Amino acid sequence: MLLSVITLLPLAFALVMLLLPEKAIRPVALLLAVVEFALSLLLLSSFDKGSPAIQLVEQIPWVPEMGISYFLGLDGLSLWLVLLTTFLTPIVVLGSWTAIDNRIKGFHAALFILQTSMIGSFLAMDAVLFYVFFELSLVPMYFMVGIWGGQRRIYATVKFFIYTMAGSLMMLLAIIYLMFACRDTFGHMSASLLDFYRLKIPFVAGEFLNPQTLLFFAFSLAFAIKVPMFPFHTWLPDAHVEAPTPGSVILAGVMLKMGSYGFLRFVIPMFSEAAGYYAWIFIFLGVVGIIYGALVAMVQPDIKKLVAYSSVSHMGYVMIGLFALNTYGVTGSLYQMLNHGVSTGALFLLVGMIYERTHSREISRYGGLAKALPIFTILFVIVTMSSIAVPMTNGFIGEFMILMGTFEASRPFAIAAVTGVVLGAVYMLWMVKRVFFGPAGELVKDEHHPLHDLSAREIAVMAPLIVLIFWMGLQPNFFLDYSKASLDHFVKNRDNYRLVISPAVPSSVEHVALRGEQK
Amino acid sequence: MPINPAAWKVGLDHYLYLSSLLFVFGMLGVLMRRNVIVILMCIELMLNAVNISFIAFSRYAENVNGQVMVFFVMTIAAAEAAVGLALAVTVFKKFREVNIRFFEHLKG
Amino acid sequence: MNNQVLFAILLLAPLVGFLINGFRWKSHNATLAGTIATAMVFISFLCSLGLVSQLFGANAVPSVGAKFFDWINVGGLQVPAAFVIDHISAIMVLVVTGVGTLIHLFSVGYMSHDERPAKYFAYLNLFLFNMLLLILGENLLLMFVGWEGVGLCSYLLIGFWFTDADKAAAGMKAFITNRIGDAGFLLGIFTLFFLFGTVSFSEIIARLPNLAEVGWSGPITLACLFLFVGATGKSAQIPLYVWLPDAMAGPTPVSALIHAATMVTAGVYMIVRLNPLFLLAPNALHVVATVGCATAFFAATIGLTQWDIKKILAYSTVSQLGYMFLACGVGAFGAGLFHVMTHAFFKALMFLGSGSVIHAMHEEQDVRKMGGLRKYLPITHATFLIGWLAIIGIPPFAGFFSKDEILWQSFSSPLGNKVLWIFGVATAGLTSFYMTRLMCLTFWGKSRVSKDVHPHEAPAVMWIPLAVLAVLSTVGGWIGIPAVIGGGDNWLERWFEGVIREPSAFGEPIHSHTLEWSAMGISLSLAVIMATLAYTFYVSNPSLPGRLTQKFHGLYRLIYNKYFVDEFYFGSLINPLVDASKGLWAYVDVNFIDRTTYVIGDVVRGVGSTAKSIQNGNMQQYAMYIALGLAVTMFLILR
Amino acid sequence: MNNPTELISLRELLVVAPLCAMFLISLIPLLIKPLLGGREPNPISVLVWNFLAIIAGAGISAALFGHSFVKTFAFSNAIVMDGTSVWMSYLVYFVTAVGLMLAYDHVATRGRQFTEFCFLMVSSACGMLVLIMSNDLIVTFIGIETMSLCLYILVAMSREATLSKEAAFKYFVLGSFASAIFLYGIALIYGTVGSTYLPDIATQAVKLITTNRVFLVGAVLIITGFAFKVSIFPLHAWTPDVYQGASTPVTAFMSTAVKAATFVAFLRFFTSEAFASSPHLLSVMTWLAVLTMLIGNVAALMQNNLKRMLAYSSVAHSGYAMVGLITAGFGTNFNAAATSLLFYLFSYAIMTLGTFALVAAFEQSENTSLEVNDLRGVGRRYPWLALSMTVLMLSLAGIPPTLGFFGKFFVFSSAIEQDMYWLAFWGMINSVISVYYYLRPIVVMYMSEGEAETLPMNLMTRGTVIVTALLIVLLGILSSPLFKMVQQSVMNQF
Repeated sequence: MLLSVITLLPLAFALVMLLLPEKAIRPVALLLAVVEFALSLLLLSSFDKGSPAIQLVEQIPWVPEMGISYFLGLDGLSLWLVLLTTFLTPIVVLGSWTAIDNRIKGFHAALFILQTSMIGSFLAMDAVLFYVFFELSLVPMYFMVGIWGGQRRIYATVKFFIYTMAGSLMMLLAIIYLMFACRDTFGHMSASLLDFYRLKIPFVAGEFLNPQTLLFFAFSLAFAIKVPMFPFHTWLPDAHVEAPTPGSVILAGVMLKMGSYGFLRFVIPMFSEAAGYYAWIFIFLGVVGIIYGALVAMVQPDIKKLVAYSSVSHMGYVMIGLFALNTYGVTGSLYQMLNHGVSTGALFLLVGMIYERTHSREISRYGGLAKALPIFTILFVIVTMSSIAVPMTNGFIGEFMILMGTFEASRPFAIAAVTGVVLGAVYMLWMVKRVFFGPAGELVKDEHHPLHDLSAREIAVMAPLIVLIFWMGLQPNFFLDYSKASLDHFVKNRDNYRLVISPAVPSSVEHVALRGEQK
Repeated sequence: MPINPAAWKVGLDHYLYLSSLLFVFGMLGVLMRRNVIVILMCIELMLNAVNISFIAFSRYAENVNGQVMVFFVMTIAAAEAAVGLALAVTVFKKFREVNIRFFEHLKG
Repeated sequence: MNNQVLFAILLLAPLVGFLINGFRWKSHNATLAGTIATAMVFISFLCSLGLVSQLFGANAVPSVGAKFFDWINVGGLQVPAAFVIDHISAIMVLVVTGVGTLIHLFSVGYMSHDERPAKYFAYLNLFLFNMLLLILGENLLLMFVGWEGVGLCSYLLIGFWFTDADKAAAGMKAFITNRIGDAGFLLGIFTLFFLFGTVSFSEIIARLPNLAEVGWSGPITLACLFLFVGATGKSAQIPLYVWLPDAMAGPTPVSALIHAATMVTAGVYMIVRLNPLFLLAPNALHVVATVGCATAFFAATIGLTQWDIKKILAYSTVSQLGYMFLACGVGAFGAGLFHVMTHAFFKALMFLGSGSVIHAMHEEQDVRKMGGLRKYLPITHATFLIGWLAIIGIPPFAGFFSKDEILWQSFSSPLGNKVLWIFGVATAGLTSFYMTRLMCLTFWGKSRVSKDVHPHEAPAVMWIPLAVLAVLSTVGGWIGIPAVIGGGDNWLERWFEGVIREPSAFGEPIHSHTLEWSAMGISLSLAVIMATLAYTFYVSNPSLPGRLTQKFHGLYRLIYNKYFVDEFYFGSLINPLVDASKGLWAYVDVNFIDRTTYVIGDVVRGVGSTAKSIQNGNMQQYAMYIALGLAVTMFLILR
Repeated sequence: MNNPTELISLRELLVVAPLCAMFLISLIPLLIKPLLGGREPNPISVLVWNFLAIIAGAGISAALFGHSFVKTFAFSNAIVMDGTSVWMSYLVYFVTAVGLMLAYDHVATRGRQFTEFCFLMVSSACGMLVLIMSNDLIVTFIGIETMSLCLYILVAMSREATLSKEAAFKYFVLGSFASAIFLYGIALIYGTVGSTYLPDIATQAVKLITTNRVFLVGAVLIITGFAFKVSIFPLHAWTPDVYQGASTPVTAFMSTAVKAATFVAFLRFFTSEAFASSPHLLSVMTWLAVLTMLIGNVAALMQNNLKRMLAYSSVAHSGYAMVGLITAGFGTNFNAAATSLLFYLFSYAIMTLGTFALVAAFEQSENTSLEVNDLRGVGRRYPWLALSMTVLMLSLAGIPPTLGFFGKFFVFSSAIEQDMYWLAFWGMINSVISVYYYLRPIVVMYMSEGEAETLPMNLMTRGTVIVTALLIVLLGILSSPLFKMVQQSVMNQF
């Protein structure tokens, strides 16, 4: 029950938003978002760290004729991503307090629909259900960018929509194929991941036209575009730059994770041979992404675009970690997903705050900001440190684990990836230097409207993120313990990955029901 | 020596050839003639061409259904003619024109 | 009080100081902020004394340690937050907290007029916290945490006066250069972890194989080289030394604490910590020795020509660090650490001295505008004099013993050789030359101070640390008096027994008192000669240098411009990289990937417009399509 | 027609009772009009009478055949009443009712001849019912003709002066052209099989298809006839012109009901597995389907006139439906494929009705041709309409969890089940292309500046838009029941 509540409550919130008067919306939205977060915290208590099984399962036949079911389940892989989503939403609401000034109703409604779709896609244990949420998430984001975005918002949002859609449709074909494969193997159609895992899909190493390879790439394409991996990343900078601050935060914070999570949940376990055989491609592209993203970020004239390209670089780390296919790499990737959500989200919020003051994101027009906005500067530098993975911040743990895993998997790639550590420092610090240090820039020394430092609200927005940055950096075990079982299971039994439904939940009944529908 | 009429065998295929010939003529007419009325007539021609093959088939298969159908077809043909002419008249009223090359406002 | 608590206080005191001052960063009250900060460091110093004392006496323990919590715990990687003080870290921790206290104290005076003293002291405390992590951390990862942490603080402190773009740039340069080293360090950690399945120093050392089964190269060598890359970054060795001279942009006490006494010696410390490992990688050791020796000489030459008092000291620091690596490279880890300590004393002393000079000269750093300051700044001069004697290696001052030990080892050790020794001695000569030059230009000779500047002696809060350091620079070396002189055996060597191994596996060191005496004599006399030479150059006969520079003009320009290394880096690495990145962005992203997608779109649109054009409104055309379609279909089906 | 001596029994009359009832009641207003001296009776009453007619038809078929899906034959098996007939006739009733409502609201159709208009629409619906229930080619032909003849006139019956007439005439000429071809096909089939009774054809086809070329020609001609009505490339050319020219209510009606009904007849013709044994036929039809989707989508991409864009999109959608048909005709699992096809028809009909209703709602006068850009500012001015339009567009584009998504999903899954990956692949490619132009109205409505002008009061039309949008979401999320019903209706029907 809990999972459904957490998933569908935001949808109800969206309706509430539509019915409320304009004035009441912001506070109520904040309240509801916080409530949702509080609810999601219950997951921690009701989650059994020890077992890799999927827990709190809810399974109701949805389209029994096709073996599709409304099938939610939680395990160590999805737990933190769900919490990340519920955690970021109130922050976004509070962060967009002044940034979003028109059509507040629609905005918050979209935000909550987005939340539902994101949580849903993290919790869905049924491929079609996952696909539904995965696609649904495009729509509100499309509106967010398209309505509240910047100058080239329409170009950006359409690009975003079509890129992602194009990728995911091939995945839909693959899903359908697997459903029929289930019918041929188990006698009944099924879109349940548990059955997908049990499938034996023929794989022929070396040649391309064999079921597993094709399916593997069909899924990978969808997720690689979402992540985004080089060379499918070009939608990201546009979408980020044009999106309003909250949009960028959600996009970078959570939606990109839906891609990497897809690799974690679908691609690698379902097509283990193909994943193992073609891992080098992804590690290679990941490394290219790290270096390429860093280099291109370095020369961006626009702060937000710089951060966007830094996302490309960071997600490159996530990818190589995943395809290192060992404990360190995968753990690191999962952790890096969360880090990236927190620190890049924070960066976008900060960029948004300064943009609200100066209405410019051009690095060259800033300078000496540290004197004008000390608090802002302190926060920004802290987040920067987390983003370039200075120890004792969250970034370090993830990056270290990933590089370690990559090193175990392949030395040359690891050595190549390590250069990213340097380049990351280069582009971030260079930007910090140009924006915050040196003599006051034209925007900063403008006497007529002096910049005022962060307001209490803005500090309240940043505070939780800053706390999390250090907490995750100093106590990674607290977070990783929840995922340990699942991750170990993931790595150890990669070659025939199975998930069981934790017996604590009496879902066998629904299973029977499902089977019954088949005849 | 004089040709013996009895030697002329007119088989099913002749009728079919005839009907297909007429049908093709009708088609060509629809494709080529510019005059609205002529086009209508060509359509009638096509329908009646089909009738020939119906009759022929039913005659040679000793099966009356074909002839029944011919009646259906004739009725429908009549209805079509009625509608067609009515439309032709309306169109002529609006456009003052019976050359179909003038009815090309809807395109692209 | 048990060690757990002592360690906790030792580590957390600076952190607390950082937090206190950090949260009142707006305050202008230098005295208060400084007192808090200094007190915190002093507390740490006391705690470390308390801990180190347990290594002495009748019931001495080999090491004291404390474990707080499990930091990272993934797969085989177990990283507890555990700390240890053994015979190696003991020296470092005492030096860092002791000298640290003094420098904090000095800063109270030095920063009294700054607008953000609280911020300054907060950073300083944060630095000490990280430095302590680096020193006390029981495993590579904790050391790395401190390692990067000190880098961060040096970044913040170098750029402390960030409104000056160059200072900010210097900070950035320092951090990034260090990052390059850190990347190497990371790789080193990985290699070691996958070799030994642990990152804890003690366990790694416990699991080391012996040289026979390792051979002279292999993964261990690789690991050592990776780690050494890290060391070159942090300890400013060729090729990554370039950040240190620029780092002088920071406040002078910072230069004293971070860029002379403590942080920059981290690389040496790390190698000493892992000496048994490095002893398994002789090739790596050769690299270390060579790089160290080269750096020592190279930096010394640059030091000859600089005019900025802090730059001169900076290059001398680089050069002295070279010595330390030379020592490590020849397997004389003890000597290396010994020099770390003495150098910490006298170099801190000299930096603070220069600080008080600069303070007196109202932020003037060019020695050409000084001279004859002896009479204005007696105390500073006196202390600086001791520092000078120490660094050019005049017995019985601290520098003499450590440097001489290094030189002798580089000569006698089985890993050493004559070339290293010759360069070492030469460097000693150069050192004494440019240091004397510095003395002359600053304190002696006739004053070139401009009229409107009125130098005055520093306040007590500033000269007391100088005095203390002067004493230390005098007696600091006596713990390592070599057997030859002391008659008795070397106390330091006994101290290091067990924690530092001898390079005995590579052969017997040369044992010959006559040789040792003569070597000592040579270097000493060379030092004296060069000193007198410098004196004649810059006091008795000031016109001489000018003529010389005229004579060897090309060489002079080369050296004066630091061999154009920075220009080389910018010209050949950084600018090309930036341009390349711009190219990537413009061509790969915009012109290739996006263009491809556009092309697809255009193709679709093209098809669309054809589909539009065949829809030309002519119904007979449409009928024709039907007929054609029919015909084609027929053909395809009946074929 | 076997056993001509048998008299027409009541049971047989019952089979056609719904359509008779509907037809007869729809005559009433037509009779009232002369009694009023040729004066147009109150449109409301006309509407009510015709609704009565529809309700009667629907009610009777529900009462008689709704409960059980047994096959009932009539008129020497020329007409069959089975689950499919029942279900699709419901669809036809629904569409007709909506069509009437739109017509009532719309300026172009409501006027002096509203009575005749409604009558023609209903009788066209009767033709569709015949088409749906036909089990004999000649009946199919009659159904098609009844349907089309009424439509020709309906298209012409618009206040709008020129375009509608042109459209009507084009539609007429091409339509009769196609039906002539269709009829020729019937003749050839009759000649080869000796009967036009579909089951006979199905049984005969098995051997004829390989041996007798005349039969194959006949089959191709018949397929052509059907293909024209459902506007398959290259027989689609009339669609955009006619859809644009016709008054929007008529467009809504014909774009949905005609396609649905014709596809059902098409399906019945395709029942026999025999066609599978002609490989060329499969490949050709596959190509036709792919090209239809492609042409429809890429052409729609270039349109600015909303109606025309939707017309092309409907072409594309018949391509998707074609996929279902092909899988039904050539696949092994007929029921699944047929189900997916019928389900797709349902979803398509609802979506298209909604969109055209929205177009109708925004048409100021009979002469307005609505450009996509005319939707500016609708997002602010008419939030609910805009929201519904968004839902409709997303559904047409196949974004989950709308009905459109599940329609596509089922069709493509049946294609994949038959290993027709090629078809499915192209379907997906086309969905991507289509997304682009389906997003355009949304972009215009919400994201571009401008003020929407005030709409005429057309409650029923707006109601239609919103209700269809709701249906799409609800039936999308609860697609299972609908699917199950369609499935049962198809079960062992063919």
